[in-house]
Parts: sequence; structure tokens; C-alpha cells
Amino acid sequence: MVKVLLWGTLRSAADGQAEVEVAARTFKELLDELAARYPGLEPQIKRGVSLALDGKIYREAWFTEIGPDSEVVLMPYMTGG
Amino acid sequence: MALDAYQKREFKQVGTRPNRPDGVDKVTGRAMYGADATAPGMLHAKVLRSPHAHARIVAIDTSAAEALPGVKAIVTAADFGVPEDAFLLDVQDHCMAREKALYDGHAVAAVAATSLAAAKAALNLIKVDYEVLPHVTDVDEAMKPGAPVVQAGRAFENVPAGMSENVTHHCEFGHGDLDAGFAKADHIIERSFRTAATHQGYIEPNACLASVTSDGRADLWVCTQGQFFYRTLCAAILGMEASQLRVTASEIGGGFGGKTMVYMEPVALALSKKAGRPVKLVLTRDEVFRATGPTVSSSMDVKIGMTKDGRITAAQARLRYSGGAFHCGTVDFGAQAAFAAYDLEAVQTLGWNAMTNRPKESAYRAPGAPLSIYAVESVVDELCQHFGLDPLAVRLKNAADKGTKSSYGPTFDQIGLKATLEAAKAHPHYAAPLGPNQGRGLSCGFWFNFGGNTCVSLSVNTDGTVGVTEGNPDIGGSRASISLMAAEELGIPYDKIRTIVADTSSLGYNDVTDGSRVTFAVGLATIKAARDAVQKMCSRAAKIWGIDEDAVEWVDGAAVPAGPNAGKFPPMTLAEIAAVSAETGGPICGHHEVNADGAGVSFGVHLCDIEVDPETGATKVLRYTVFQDAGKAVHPSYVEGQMQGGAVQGIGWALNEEYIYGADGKLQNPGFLDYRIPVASDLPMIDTVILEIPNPGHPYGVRGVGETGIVPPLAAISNAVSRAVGVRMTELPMSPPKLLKAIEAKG
Amino acid sequence: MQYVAAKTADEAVALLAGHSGTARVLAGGTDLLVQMKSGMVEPDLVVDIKRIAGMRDITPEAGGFRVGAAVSGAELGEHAGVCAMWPGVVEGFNLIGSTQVQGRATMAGNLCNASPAGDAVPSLVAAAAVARVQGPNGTRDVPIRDIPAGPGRTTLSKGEIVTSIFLPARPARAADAYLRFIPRTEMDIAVASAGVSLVLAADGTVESARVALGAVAPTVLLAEEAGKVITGTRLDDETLARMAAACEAICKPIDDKRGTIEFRTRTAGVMAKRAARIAYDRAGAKA
Amino acid sequence: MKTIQVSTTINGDPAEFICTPDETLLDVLRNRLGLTGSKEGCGTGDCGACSVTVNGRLVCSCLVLGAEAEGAEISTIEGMAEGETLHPLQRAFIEHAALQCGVCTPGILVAAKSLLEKNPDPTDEELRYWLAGNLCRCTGYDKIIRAVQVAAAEMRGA
Repeated sequence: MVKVLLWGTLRSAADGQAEVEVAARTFKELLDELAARYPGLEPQIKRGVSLALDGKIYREAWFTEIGPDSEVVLMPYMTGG
Repeated sequence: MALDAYQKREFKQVGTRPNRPDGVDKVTGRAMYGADATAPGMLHAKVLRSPHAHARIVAIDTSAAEALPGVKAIVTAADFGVPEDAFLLDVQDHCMAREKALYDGHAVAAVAATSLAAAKAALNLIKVDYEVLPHVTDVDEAMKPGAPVVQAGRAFENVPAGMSENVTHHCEFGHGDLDAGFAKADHIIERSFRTAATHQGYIEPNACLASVTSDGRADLWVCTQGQFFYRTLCAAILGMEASQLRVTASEIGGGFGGKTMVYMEPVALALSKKAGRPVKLVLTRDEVFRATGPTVSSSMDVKIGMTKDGRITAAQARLRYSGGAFHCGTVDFGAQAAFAAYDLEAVQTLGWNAMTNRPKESAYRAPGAPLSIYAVESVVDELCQHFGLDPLAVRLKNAADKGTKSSYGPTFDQIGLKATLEAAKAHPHYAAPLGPNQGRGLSCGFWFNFGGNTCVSLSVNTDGTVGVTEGNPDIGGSRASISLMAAEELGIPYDKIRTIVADTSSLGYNDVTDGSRVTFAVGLATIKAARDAVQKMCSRAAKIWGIDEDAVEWVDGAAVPAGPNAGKFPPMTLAEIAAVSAETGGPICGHHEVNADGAGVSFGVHLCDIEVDPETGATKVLRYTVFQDAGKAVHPSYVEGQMQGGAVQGIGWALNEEYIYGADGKLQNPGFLDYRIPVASDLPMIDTVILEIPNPGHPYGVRGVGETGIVPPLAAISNAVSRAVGVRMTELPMSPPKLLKAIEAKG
Repeated sequence: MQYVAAKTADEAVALLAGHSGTARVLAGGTDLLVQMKSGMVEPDLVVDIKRIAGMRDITPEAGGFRVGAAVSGAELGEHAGVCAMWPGVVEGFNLIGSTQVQGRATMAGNLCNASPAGDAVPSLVAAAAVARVQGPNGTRDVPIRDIPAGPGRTTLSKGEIVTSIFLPARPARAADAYLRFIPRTEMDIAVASAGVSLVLAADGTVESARVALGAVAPTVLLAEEAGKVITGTRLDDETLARMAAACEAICKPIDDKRGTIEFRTRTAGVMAKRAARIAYDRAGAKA
Repeated sequence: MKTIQVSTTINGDPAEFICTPDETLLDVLRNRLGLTGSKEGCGTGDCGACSVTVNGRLVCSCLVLGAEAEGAEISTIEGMAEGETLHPLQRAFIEHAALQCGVCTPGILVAAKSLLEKNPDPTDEELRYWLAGNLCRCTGYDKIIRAVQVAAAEMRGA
């Protein structure tokens, strides 16, 4: 199981939890599982999310492997100027 | 061994300052920018724009204009479809108003004619029947119940019920127990701040040359930060296949984020398609201000608690941003970045975006971050004043470091904030004496940086030279940096390499030049493409020598037999291998494609001294020093250039630049005369101190440097001014009338 | 549109007087071309006066100087005689626009553009300079102050053009100065401004003074009371404060994107007292 | 609109063109003569990107009518280098990284050259005020000021 930290506005879609546990080995599995378990998260996932894995930010990268003790943080999709 | 991970090494070329490859073209006037291209049979286009801030378009009659001699095509929203995708719909609606004109300057029709004079004359003959609607241009007004609704039904699901329909987006970040944190504070300061929208202010107005032929193929020559993204948007809006639209990026006369979005390019293509001739469309400066860029405007509240020895116990920010008449997610970045420089137990940031009757926000260097960090750094500074504490010592005491749980969630890896603060503390600037009416300000700054989709092709020519083909327009010397990294990796001289920026048909997809990504991501892909070519060259040498290719190494630009074969053959240089490439298996090229991650966040600290004329509120920047972590400065001159340019744009934002709207909702200052960007005589030299704390995510340790530099100046200057006049300033820009009023109110 | 480079003033006057549409005089063009670019004005006729003999000359006359209507800021700034006698007039004119604009802009053009914020005008008013106007009915001399009628409007009749500006002679212990307030250091339109011209008595007190204020009323103001306040003094701080107050008392500015009523009024006084100080020191240095 | 025929000298060579009476010198240079090195950043004299000299005077070519150029000697960025030999200012700008996007560079070079012809040894302040009408958004001006001073020193033979 992987613990995923949700930012504040997403928590209401996940029964108020700041952190949820999902069974996933990759980002793709994690996002699919989140969307299936908490349909309220789906619009944001569709619009785009970034994921921080142990402090490193990934914008897409479905197949990035997640270790069981990894820190995973969901973040809005990054852009810049 | 992960080839993309940082490895400590001695650089031979990276870190030197060779001449840029596009230098001679640019100093002789030969470089071709957006407006410099022509095509046979070319028409000239002009855009008709709404004189109203908010109006329903009842009818458009183009018949008289169409009858004017020389007029070859006119388009309105009726010539475009209605995209299903909400993002694309916004992009298209911004290029051409559909049902309503949403801001002063919103395009409502466009004409292509045989001369600019005929196109202008035609605009005067287009009759638009408007039903003028109430408008709102202020973010706080737009959030109030009963405010004029800019666009209905556009709110995301995350917006709490009961808010104005203009509020499209809401976000929240943070961790810890705020109440408990504030209870531990010896003093709490809560202040409200406002910032005006600013424009990227690039000197080259947006320009393009579109050519659509009757067989459905099209070419677009355009000044852009991202030809591939422009292709995606234009092809989608025009219903074209990507392969049929080739977009070539011209030399670009500045962008700073403002040329990451299409404004009139789909219109030029539609006109060309309709007229059956090439169409050139160049915006005037007035149009650039009214209908491209700008940033968000903001209204913010920040509350911070501190102990008397300078430890922050809790921090909260509420950010209200407006990205104009469309949805805008920039407040996310502002909310995430606000407290990134601090190690905090309890922190919360809340953000809202509200639509107003202003042009659609476009990215500008570290979008969203300069504003929220300005507000936070102002309150931190005021707390330091309250307790009589040294502002650098307080920042060091609270500074985020490796292992800090950041205010936006993830735990930081290696970051350079403390080193940057220490460098500022040790610098003579920090200890220099100040005179009367002078103040010193400092601020931390932060930006995420990112990598993104990148594709590089590197070809080894038979004469021993190398071509690098990349897909990102060069806005600040990146061709020089890319060539340097290729030279370093290949072990050949810098001037044996020519790096070019490819059109969309010549290379795989590259994300736009944004997010400070180019030197990081294109550099990474170039290094790996070079390694790919090196591997092939080693293989060719091994075949020539008749040894196993694993027993060949690449040293100083040559294949060298290694292991059991060491010393058996003399080194074979790149030129020697290239010369016989036809005989050994054909052309030698290296490639790399990646969606790069691991850009590594960047911190900076700015120090500035300001003098204020107490009788007029005039400010003078006396001294300015930028400290920033570059990871590794590939071409230090251009790293300094990014730091200096970012600082000066921030100085403009802090002191004089602003979008001024009249009660009628019209932009009052759409020109360089009254939109006051800094001129040479306004400024001192901008000193720079580059720190190099390697980014673990890049083979050479590179971090992006382009954006962080605009983040600290707003607060650094506001803190300096506030200290100089003895009044806390809370609104940007600090133009002289505002400053004099504050000084006189103090008495 | 028709463009004519007139060869004589008579030809220019005849063209302008005889034209029924929108006609404009082209001297430096730094206002006219901007207005044409923005569509503010679409002239049918443009009469270029730069090729008229004498229009680009600076000529000594009656102890002062006559400056042709087409003399650019850069040219005036290079004229040692005018710079020595009327430093404030030169510095006001030379503050208009950039170096590039200085290569073209003219005082007569700045005057006839009739912006309340024109930088050349307050010093000319303070200097009691006189414009020579030629028209269908002959030539007349008009005090600078009487040329602007309001923003964008002059008192010139149809067909009349300013052909030169006369800067009168000065006694030895005299000088002038001009200051304007702008948010940047360059490239802005004055938010408030002041030109001060004064003559010192043998004892170092001010014998006579003229103070003019720009950008604080529809036309440049001659601040007569402010001039009286400093007459007979050595510009001590208390006098300067009273002078600033006298200036503030007559300001009738507008609120706009460049400044508020309050700010313009305040800074007009500050500019006036600072300009007075500079003029005083300059005059003293000559004595 | 009736066109006007104009004879000038541009970068030392005779040049003839026709233009409409309302056409600016900048439009003529860029659209009729193919001299696109002069840039239009504003069209109103506020940015300096179109700087040229007319009879030795630095001007914004967007504020000059093409028709006014009759008999004039005009110098543009295209005439600054002598063949393959760059002007010391051009060389200094490249060597000292005084340009980023480069779109303001032609105007700044023309303006700086014009200053050094009048004043071979300007102070930084004189230089900054002289160049105040040349907007640069990329560099913050620091490296531009340094590069001009390097070129000035070289030209003085220092």
C-alpha cells in the first residue's frame, strides 16, 4: 500500500482525509485507483496532476515505480513562463 | 549507472563564456524575427477589436468592408467551430469573441487585404451591433455576490457553493494545526496586499505569417516560445491534422511566458485559408497590451505568527487572483509557492480565481509566485522590525532545507536556500552603510522549475563537425548553452558545433520554452543524444580495430581502446571516425527523447537599497544584488543575464508597471509611454552571485534559472521602501502618488 | 494625404490657409506622427516646414536669440550661447522624449501641440519668450503664454504658423531652471513641472522672478504670486515653503492615469521651489 | 494616395524609393528596401528599436516620414559593420553577452555608436541617459552598459 498526500481542496472528495492509502506500484496504477475509489477526484485528475515522489516532481510519467515507503504527494499540473 | 543522475566531474567547457552562435546575425540586423518574413502574394491583416469591456455581439455586418477594393477575406467567430474541450474553447474565444466581447480590445473580426492601408480602411466599414453589458475589472468586486457575470457556468467542482459565478477555481494547501501554532506566537501580524496586473513587455510585438494552400497544407512562421504547442492549438482550432501544419519559430524578440499562448495565429491561418493567399498579421503595441499577456491581478491576506526570538509558529495566506475573462489556475502556483522558503509546522494557503473583464492571463516568469511571496516576505519583514531582529538571521532560522516538509506537500531533497542566504549575509552589500531616506530590503524567492517533453537529434558530419537539432526557441542564449553541453560531452571544440531550432516537421514534440526548462531538459537530452552518438562512434572504432566494443572508451573527443586492449591502438578522433562513417555503416547520429522530470526547485535571495524622496515619493534604486542557485551555470554570462533581467522586470513591477483601467473598463495605458517599464537611467548595475548546488536530477547538476529571478524583487523593494519611509507599503506598484500619500498620512 | 515640403513660409501659409480639409504642420513630427499612427488625426495635408530657409537657424538678435521653428532639441542643446543665457529653456526642451526624439522635436511643435504637460513651455513662459506667428494677414509677435488655448488647442487662426521663438536678452546676474516630476528618470510625460526665471540684485537678493507651472491646469500657469514671494529674498527655507504654497494655491489639475489632483498640486510646489533654488544658484555663480 | 519618389543615400550607397505620403521611414526601410534590421517595437517613438541616423542625427525612424528623407544621408544597423569586420560595439555586444533576445540590439547599437561619435568617453550615467529611449526587457541593461564601455575604451585606443 502507498500513502498519497492530497492537497486541501481534494480532501472533501476523499471523505475528508488528508492522506489516503492505495495499492499501486506505478503512477498509472495510483491515479486509476484514486479515480476509481474517489470519483470526486476524477475531474482534477483529468485536468492534470503532477506527482511528487520522494521530493522529486513528475508531471506525467505513468510508469514511474513507487516503493512501499515512498512519499507520494499529489500536486496540480505544473506549467511555467 | 543512471546516466541522467548528477555525477561530479571536472568541466572543460561548461562554465566558460564563448560567443553565442546567433550573435553576429543579431548585431548586424540579419536575424529574422516574426515580422521580418514575407511571402509571394502576401496579404496584410488587421484585427477589429471591441471598444467595450463587456458587450453582447448582436450582429456583425461585414458587407461594406468586403466590397472595398483590395479586401480578400474577412473572418469572425462564425468562421470557427465550437470546440468541446473547455481549455481549447477558451483559447479560441480569446482569439476571436464568439457571443460576447469579454474585455476592451477583444477581437471581433479580422480582415486580410492587399495592403495594410486597405485592411485598416476595411475595419472602419465593419458594423458591429453591441449590447453593452455591465463590467467588472477588479478581483474583489468580481467575487462579490451580484457582480456582473463575465462567463456563466464555468466554475470547477472545487469552488464552494454560494460564491459569485465569476469564481472558477479554489485551492488549499498546507499542513499542521494553525490555531495551536498561532497560540505559540509572541506576535501575530495580519495584512492585506494588492498587486496590479503587469505585462511581459517583450519588445517584439506578436507577429506571424500564415500560408494555407488549397490542398490543405499549411505553414506558419511565428514568434513563439513553442512552435509545437502553437501547432497543437492552431491545428485543433482549424480542424487540421498536425502533420499538415508546419510551424517554424522565428527568432523571438522576448517572451517571458507571454508567447506561450496563441492570440491571433489561428485567425491568420483562417484568413489565409479563406483568401487562398499568405497572410501576415503583426500586432501593434496597443494591441499587444490590450489583448496579449498579461499577468493576474491580485488581492491577498497574509497572517504570520512569530516568537520573539524569530521562529515562525504558524502562517496563513488567502489569495484572490484574477486571470481575466477566462478560467485561470495560476493561483495554484501562488498558493504552493507562498511559504516554500520556510520550514513550518503549521501552514495553510487558500486560493481563488475570479473572472474579470480583462484579457486572458498568460504565463509570466514563475506565474503566480511573485505575488504571494511578495505578501509573505513583507509580513516576515514587518515581524523582524517588530522584534528588532535581523531579517537575514530570521530567514536562516526558519529556512527550508533538505528534509523539510514543504508548505505544498513534498519533502525537499537537496536545495540551495540556506547557502544562498549565507552568501547574502557574507556579502559586503549587506553590511554597507545607508544614508538618510534610504532603506535596505531583502526577500527570498522560489520557483519549482520543470522539464517536460523534449527531443534532440545530434548529427556527426563527415568533416568532424556536429549539428544539434532541438525544438525550443532561443530566448536568452540557449543555443550557446546547448552547444557547450554537446561540446563537453563529445570532447570537441564549441565552435565545431552548430545548434539549430527545428520546425515542427523536423523533430519530435517539444514542450514550450517555459518553466525554466530549456537548459535543464534540452541540455539533458543533448547530453544523452551525444552519449548515444559516442556509443555508436566507439562501436565503429571497435570494428575498425577488430576488438570488442565494450573495450572502447571515449576520452577527450576520441575513441580509445581500454581494458585488455589499452594502448594497443592510437586514439581515433571524432573527425577520423566521422570521415569513414560511410565505409563503417553509414551516418552517425545520436537521439534522445524524454519527458524530463527532476528539474529541481530553485531559490534566490535579493538585496536592494532604495532611496525615497520624501517630498515627491520618487524612488531610486541605489544598489541591487542577486544571489541565486543555478545548480551548474553552463554559460555564466547568460545565467547572470537571466538573474539581472528577472530582477529588473521585478523592479518595474514593484515600482511603476501596472494595468490601469478606467471606470469604463477600458485599459488606460496600452503603450510604452504610460506602461512604464524600467529604462536604462532608472537603474544601477545589477550585481550577481551565482551559487552552484548541483541538481541531483541532471547529469551536470543544472537547474533552471530563468524564472526565480523575478520572484524576490517585489518584496525586496517593498521592504526597502517601507524601511526607508517608515511606513509599511502593501500595494504594488508603489508609484509616487501612492507613496507620497502614505508618507504624508504618517505625518 | 498630401505631403508638401514648403520652400518658403509664405508657401506654407498659403497652403494651410487655402486647404479645406484637415491640415497639419510637420516640424519635428514627434507628436504628429504618433497621432497619425494611433488614428487620432488623419490629415489630408501635411506641410513640412523644415526646408524653409531660416527655420533651422538660431540667430542672435537684440542681445537675445531667435530660434527657428524647426530647430531640434539636439541642435538647441549644442548652442553654447543659448545654453549660457537660457539654461532652463534648454533643459526643459531637452527633457522631451528620448535622445532620438531630441533629434527631431521642436519647441514650436511642443508649444503648438498645446499639451498642458509640454516640457518646453513653462520655461518659455517664465522667460517671457515671444513667438513670431506668420499668417495670411501677415506677421505678429505673441507672448508664449497666449498661444495655448487648452489641451490640444491654440489661439492660432487658420493658416497661421509659428516661424520662430524669440528669447530676450538678460542682465548678467540672471538665470533660469526647469524641473518636472515623472515616475521614471526619462521617457515620461510631466506629472507636474515648474520653470523659474530670475534676476538677482547686486546684493544677491532676487530682484525679479517669473514662475510658470506645467501639467496642473489646462494651460501653463504663470504663478505671479509665487514670483512675488521670492522677490527681495535669498530663498531661505521659509520663503521657499511660502512659494510652494503660492504655487499649490493656483493649481487646478486633473486626476488621471499619470497622477492625482493631490499629487500634482503637491509636486508642482516642490518642483517650483527646487527649480527656484537651482536658478538662484546659477545666477549667483554668474555674478 | 499619390506616391512620392525619394532619392537618398543609405549606408553610403545611393537609394531611390517610392512611398505614400503617410508612410514612415521605418516602413520604407523594412517593407520597400528589405532593411528589416530596424525593428518596430511601438511605432510611437517610445522604444528605440527603429533607431537610425538621418544626416548624422539619431532619430526613431518610426517618427520620420519616408518623404522627408529626400536628399538625406541615412545610416542603419545594416551599414554598421564594414564587410566582414564588425564594429567594435558589435563585437563587444557579442563578447560581453549584452544581448539576449536581440530585438532591441540594432537600435541600441545605432544609438550607442551615435553617442561615442559625440562623446568618446561617456560616464555610465551619461550612457544610461543617452540610451533611456532604447528599451531592453531582457538584460536589465547591466551588460549593455558594460559592453558599450568596453567598446568605447577600445575605440579610444585605451
